[in-house]
Amino acid sequence: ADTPSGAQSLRIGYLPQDETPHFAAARQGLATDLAAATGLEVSEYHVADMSALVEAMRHGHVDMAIVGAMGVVQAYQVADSFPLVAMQQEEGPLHSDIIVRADSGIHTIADLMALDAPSIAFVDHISTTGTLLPAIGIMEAFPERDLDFDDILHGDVFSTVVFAGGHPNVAQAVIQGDAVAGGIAHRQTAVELERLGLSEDYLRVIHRSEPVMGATMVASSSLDADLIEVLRDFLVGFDNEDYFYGMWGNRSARFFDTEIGEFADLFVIDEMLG
Amino acid sequence: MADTIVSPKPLETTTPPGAEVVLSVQGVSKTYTNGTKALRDVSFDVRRGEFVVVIGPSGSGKSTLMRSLNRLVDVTSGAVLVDGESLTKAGGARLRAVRRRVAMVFQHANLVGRLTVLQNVLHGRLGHMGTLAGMFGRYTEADKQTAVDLLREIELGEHMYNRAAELSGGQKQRVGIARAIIQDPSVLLCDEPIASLDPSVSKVIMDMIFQMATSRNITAIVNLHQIDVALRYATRIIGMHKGEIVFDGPPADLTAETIERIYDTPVGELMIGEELRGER
Amino acid sequence: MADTIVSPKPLETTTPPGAEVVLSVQGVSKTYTNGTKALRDVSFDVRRGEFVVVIGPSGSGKSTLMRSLNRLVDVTSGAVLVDGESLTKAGGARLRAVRRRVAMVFQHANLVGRLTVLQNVLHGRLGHMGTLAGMFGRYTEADKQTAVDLLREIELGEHMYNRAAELSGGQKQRVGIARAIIQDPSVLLCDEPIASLDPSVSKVIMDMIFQMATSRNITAIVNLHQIDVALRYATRIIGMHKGEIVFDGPPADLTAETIERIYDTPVGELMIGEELRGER
Amino acid sequence: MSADTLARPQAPAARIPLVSGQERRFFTAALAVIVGATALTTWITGFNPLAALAGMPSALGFVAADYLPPTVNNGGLLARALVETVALALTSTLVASALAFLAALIGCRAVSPLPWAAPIVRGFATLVRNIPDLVWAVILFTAMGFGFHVGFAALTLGTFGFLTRAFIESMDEVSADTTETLAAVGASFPQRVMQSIVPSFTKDFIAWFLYCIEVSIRGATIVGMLGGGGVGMLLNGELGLARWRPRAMGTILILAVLVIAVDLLTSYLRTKLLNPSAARSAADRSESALVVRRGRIAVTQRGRDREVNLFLLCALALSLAAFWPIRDASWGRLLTDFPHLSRTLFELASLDFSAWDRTWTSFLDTMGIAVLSTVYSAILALLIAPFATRNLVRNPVGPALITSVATLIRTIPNPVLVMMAIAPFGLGVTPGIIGLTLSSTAFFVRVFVQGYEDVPDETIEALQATGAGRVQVFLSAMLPASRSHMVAWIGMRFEMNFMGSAILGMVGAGGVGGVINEAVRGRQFGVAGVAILLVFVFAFALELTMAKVKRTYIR
Ligand SMILES: Nc1ncnc2c1ncn2[C@@H]1O[C@H](COP(=O)(O)OP(=O)(O)OP(=O)(O)O)[C@@H](O)[C@H]1O
Ligand SMILES: Nc1ncnc2c1ncn2[C@@H]1O[C@H](COP(=O)(O)OP(=O)(O)OP(=O)(O)O)[C@@H](O)[C@H]1O
Ligand SMILES: [Mg+2]
Ligand SMILES: [Mg+2]
Repeated sequence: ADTPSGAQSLRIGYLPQDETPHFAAARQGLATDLAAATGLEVSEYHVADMSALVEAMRHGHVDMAIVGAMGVVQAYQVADSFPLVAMQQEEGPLHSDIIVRADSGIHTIADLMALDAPSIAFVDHISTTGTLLPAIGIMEAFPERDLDFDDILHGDVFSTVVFAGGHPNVAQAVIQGDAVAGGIAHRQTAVELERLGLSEDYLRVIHRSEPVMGATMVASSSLDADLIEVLRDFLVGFDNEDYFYGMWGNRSARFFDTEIGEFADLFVIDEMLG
Repeated sequence: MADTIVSPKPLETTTPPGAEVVLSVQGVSKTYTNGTKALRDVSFDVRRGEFVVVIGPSGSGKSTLMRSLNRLVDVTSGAVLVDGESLTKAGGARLRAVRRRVAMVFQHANLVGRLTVLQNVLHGRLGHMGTLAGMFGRYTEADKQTAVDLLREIELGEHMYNRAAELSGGQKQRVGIARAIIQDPSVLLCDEPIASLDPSVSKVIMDMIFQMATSRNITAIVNLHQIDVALRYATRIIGMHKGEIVFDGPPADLTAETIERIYDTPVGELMIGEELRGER
Repeated sequence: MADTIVSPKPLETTTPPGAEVVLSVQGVSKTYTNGTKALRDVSFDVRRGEFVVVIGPSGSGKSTLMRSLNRLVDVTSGAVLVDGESLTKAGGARLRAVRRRVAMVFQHANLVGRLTVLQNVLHGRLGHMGTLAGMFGRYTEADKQTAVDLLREIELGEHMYNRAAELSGGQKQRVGIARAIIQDPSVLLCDEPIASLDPSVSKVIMDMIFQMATSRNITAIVNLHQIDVALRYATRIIGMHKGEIVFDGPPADLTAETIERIYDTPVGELMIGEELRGER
Repeated sequence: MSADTLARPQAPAARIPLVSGQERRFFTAALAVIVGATALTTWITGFNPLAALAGMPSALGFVAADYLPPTVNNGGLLARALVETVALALTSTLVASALAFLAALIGCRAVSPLPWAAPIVRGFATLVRNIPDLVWAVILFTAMGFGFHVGFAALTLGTFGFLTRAFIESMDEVSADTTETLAAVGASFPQRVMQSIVPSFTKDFIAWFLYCIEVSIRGATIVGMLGGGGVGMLLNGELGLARWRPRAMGTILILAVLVIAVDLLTSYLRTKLLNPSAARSAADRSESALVVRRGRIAVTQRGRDREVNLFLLCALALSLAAFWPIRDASWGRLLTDFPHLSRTLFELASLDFSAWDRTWTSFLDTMGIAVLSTVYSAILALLIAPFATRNLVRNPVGPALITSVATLIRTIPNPVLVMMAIAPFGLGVTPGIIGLTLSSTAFFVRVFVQGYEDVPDETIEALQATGAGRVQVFLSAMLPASRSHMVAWIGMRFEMNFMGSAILGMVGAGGVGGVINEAVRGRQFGVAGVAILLVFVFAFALELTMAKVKRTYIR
């Protein structure tokens, strides 16, 4: 959108999804339908990194983007954007897990921390479900130790911390023994086990977080207010199952209306990051 | 066959004393930064039309002398005058102007291997051109025609567009001579132009240098290792030893003793023609 | 001084016909992969004690001939026999054994610049040693002593521990000769050993090759560009032209016509000593 | 010489051409290819160089606002990460160079004991080399897990491919003569290796080893960003939040100081070790009496090569010691997990063309980034390099300044440069082109300067002797004389930029690397396989073409 208010075109940014069997064609589903519904020219950018995407939004190179929960906070804080719709799946809300191998003999976070050399795999430094929520789980398990993120991600709480770059990689790191435990979005575990041909109970969940917001479409505040309403209505009503299957491997997922208030917890976490 | 055996030398082996002095070397010394004294108080004058050959053992300073004559090395003390103009003090444009009058032929020709033969010959014109024209290789058609003619004269016409790197040693040297001649110099310096060429090629090169110099009335100064070759061409021989001139005179005066003094070696130990071995 | 002017040549310039044949070249041809015919049906025998000089213009195949005598190039057809044993068919250990009887001196000495002079000389012993000992330079004390003596003989005793790269051209060549001699060969091949050395150094090197070969009764085959040098040392001269032998005989038989045939150039056009210019 | 080239000068009115028709046609064709490729890729990518130039000031403004002032958050952590990254670089270079030396012995036709095996070794090295390190890293991380041991394997593999080619070329050059001489003596192959190749090769070996250490530090940083740990991982975290950027800048600056220190140290060592001063060797000449130690004649003087030997020893000791900081890595798993690699390779080989359209368009973007960044950086460097060349510029301050800025730019990992370019230039290929243009300009400046400084003094003197001025000498002698050197580097850098742009996608700038990254994360190995194959085929074709062009036209 050259002039945000009189937008002739809409630019959507995507991050790589960890569970995307047919991503390219699937995204096109949204672009085509959206173009047809709004009469706008819709173009897509694929950005491999959340901070790059937020950076692009901040400088007006992208109008809308699908990001994770932490990305919503970032986009709100620095890129003057707000959450428009969030994705919900039929089988229930999204959680964050800490997993270990079932044969490890570890059943609780306390068991894990009692090891001589406890190790853990996270997705990256700022993934909500793959890093921050599991870390908070550990902090809450030991309130007396007064831990912060730095202690867990870089300090000597763990003898080894692996940043695996993606959710399936975390599962793999635990399966292969690169780390004893791993932080991961809960639905991702099964995907990787299936790929590797392992049974579902090969891994054990030793901690599960409160439900969190999943993938969320954020939009720039500089978009025309009327257009924003048109977009929200379109997305809530959007029911192209190929798209949802392609993007999240689930035909029955849909977008739901959301607003910034629903992300309050995450602002607290962001505060804690320092 | 007897008619091919003519001495290339003009009959009078001494230069007309009346000819003007083209090059004057006045008390030149050179000490390299590492302390080597390569030249010690060397003085001599050269007149138009002389063909001077400098001989001396390895390290006696022949190359250093040559290179101080066009200021490729800066002398430590003393002065060099070309056509009466001091080379030692000149700088910038004036140095370039003096250098253009002193052409040089190197042992290995020192061509730019990746350029064509024609381009290498034309390099001799750079000193005559404005910087801008020289920058982009915009030689005048007249210069190009001269270069082409010169290449034909030295029988390299058909190699004009060959890369210089593709030529044989003798051919490269001929190009080096053409580059020097097209410079239209007063003095032609040649530093061991025939070292490591085979005998037939050596003859061609020496004849060419001799013929080019005499026909254009260019003063030549040539460093050589081969005493017999020196004797055949020189109108004057300068013998160097450890940075000093120990002989300076017509070839006829070069005795076996002098040769021994220059080379610090009994004549019997030198690889030179039999005719030089006894007293001459 | 007259007493220094002795011809190095032994008085009888032809080899005793009775001496055994050390090297036999039988109908050798070589065509390089690019199609150049460097040798065309070359045959000759060399007997013990001969000092053969090969002359010929650039590209006539002299180096190719040398290199086929120790199979640094594989000949296209024909055979080379060293002490009656075929070099052409040998492989592996047998090839190494034959090669060790044929030593070679190269134009640029080809020393390993980073090793000491002594180590370079000792390389000549590698063909006589076990692989492991040779790899780690574990030479016997006897070999080392021989090398030291040899270096003293050629007056490089004080440069023994210098890096080979630090030597002058003439000194390098002396080391190359010592490396060849310590190999204890039957045949010594020298490919233009004095090209680009100055006359006093050339003399030293040629004398050394001659003296080493005759005193040890080693057969020498030497490529040269300088005809006068060839005449001074050779007991036999082979003239090559375009890959063929066009002259093979004692130096005395080398006429001006023959030289012209070899170099394809009138004698007047060759840079050779005056004494060769007329009829001999 | 064909008749037509000879005929031309005779025609009175015609201008006399300076080069032959064949050469002119070659240059015309080469220029046409470059201009054509530039035009085509400009059209594909929509890159506007003028807009990029105009955007530079605001880009610097954004960078200054976001990244300055640099801060250091956790010094101890940073120090440990730096040590780990340097350790990874050192150990992988050591192992890779040892393996590459052995491979080069077999692969170098002039010295190989098994000439039939030479093409196989070269083929393997080519395969390894033409798949970018980062793709190897991603494959290895996926197949064998995470941690230093895998980062080590990926770096070692990449360095091995590069060094094998470099070693083969050096061996061809340095030891052909002396190896032949030892063959003539009757020495066996192992004897020739130890007595001729090893001593002749030490110099080049050290030069390449030092070069690879520098390159590997950058490589280890980027591999770290993907999961190899060390400073790259730290940097990745710091780039994650906008408010952490000054920390990232702090890390980059400290990394830059480290790289510049390594750079200075290596160039000092290079000159010191590789050209021992004349004064020293002259002094050596006096101490020359026969040395007998314990009844044995010494063949070398003690301390003769003290500096070189000391260096080799220190390098070996340091590289071995470098295993210490990363000792906890699961080294054993390099062996035990090796079978997993074959499964991943098998999965990659089960090609899946379902995402072909996207792969192909991304590939075109990658091409565009590679072509344009190479063209523009070569032009920039041609303009800048003369001012950094010491035998052209009298005042040494300019060259020193330009060189250090170039080194600083080369230190910043490409992905970070791209990230910096996103703010002013938006998403897509433009920031990729700008980022790579910057880093390869810095690279070209360095190698062009080296090329100019390597032109033999004799050639320069010959031109000076004609009375030519400095500019004339530069354009008539130095530029043409270093032309083949420059073309070789430009070709090599184009290959590097092609792979570099493929990599950028893996860290955020689109292109075919994005497809590979996304597909691997989505466990669609068949799709990744197609993309990798495309990259390999192109890189390989490029290498062959460059080799042919070099052989035929740029002797
Ligand atoms: N650039 C230099 N720096 C230091 N010393 C030098 C330099 N050039 C020459 N020398 C020394 O100066 C002396 C004279 O050298 P020069 O090259 O002039 O001798 P030359 O007579 O030309 O010898 P040759 O016949 O071997 O060419 C020698 O001792 C040489 O080592
Ligand atoms: N490796 C090679 N491949 C192809 N042709 C070659 C090779 N080596 C030599 N030649 C060619 O074979 C011919 C003979 O060359 P050779 O080197 O034997 O001559 P030469 O008499 O030693 O010459 P020079 O006096 O210049 O050393 C020449 O035409 C040369 O170009
Ligand atoms: Mg000299
Ligand atoms: Mg030869």
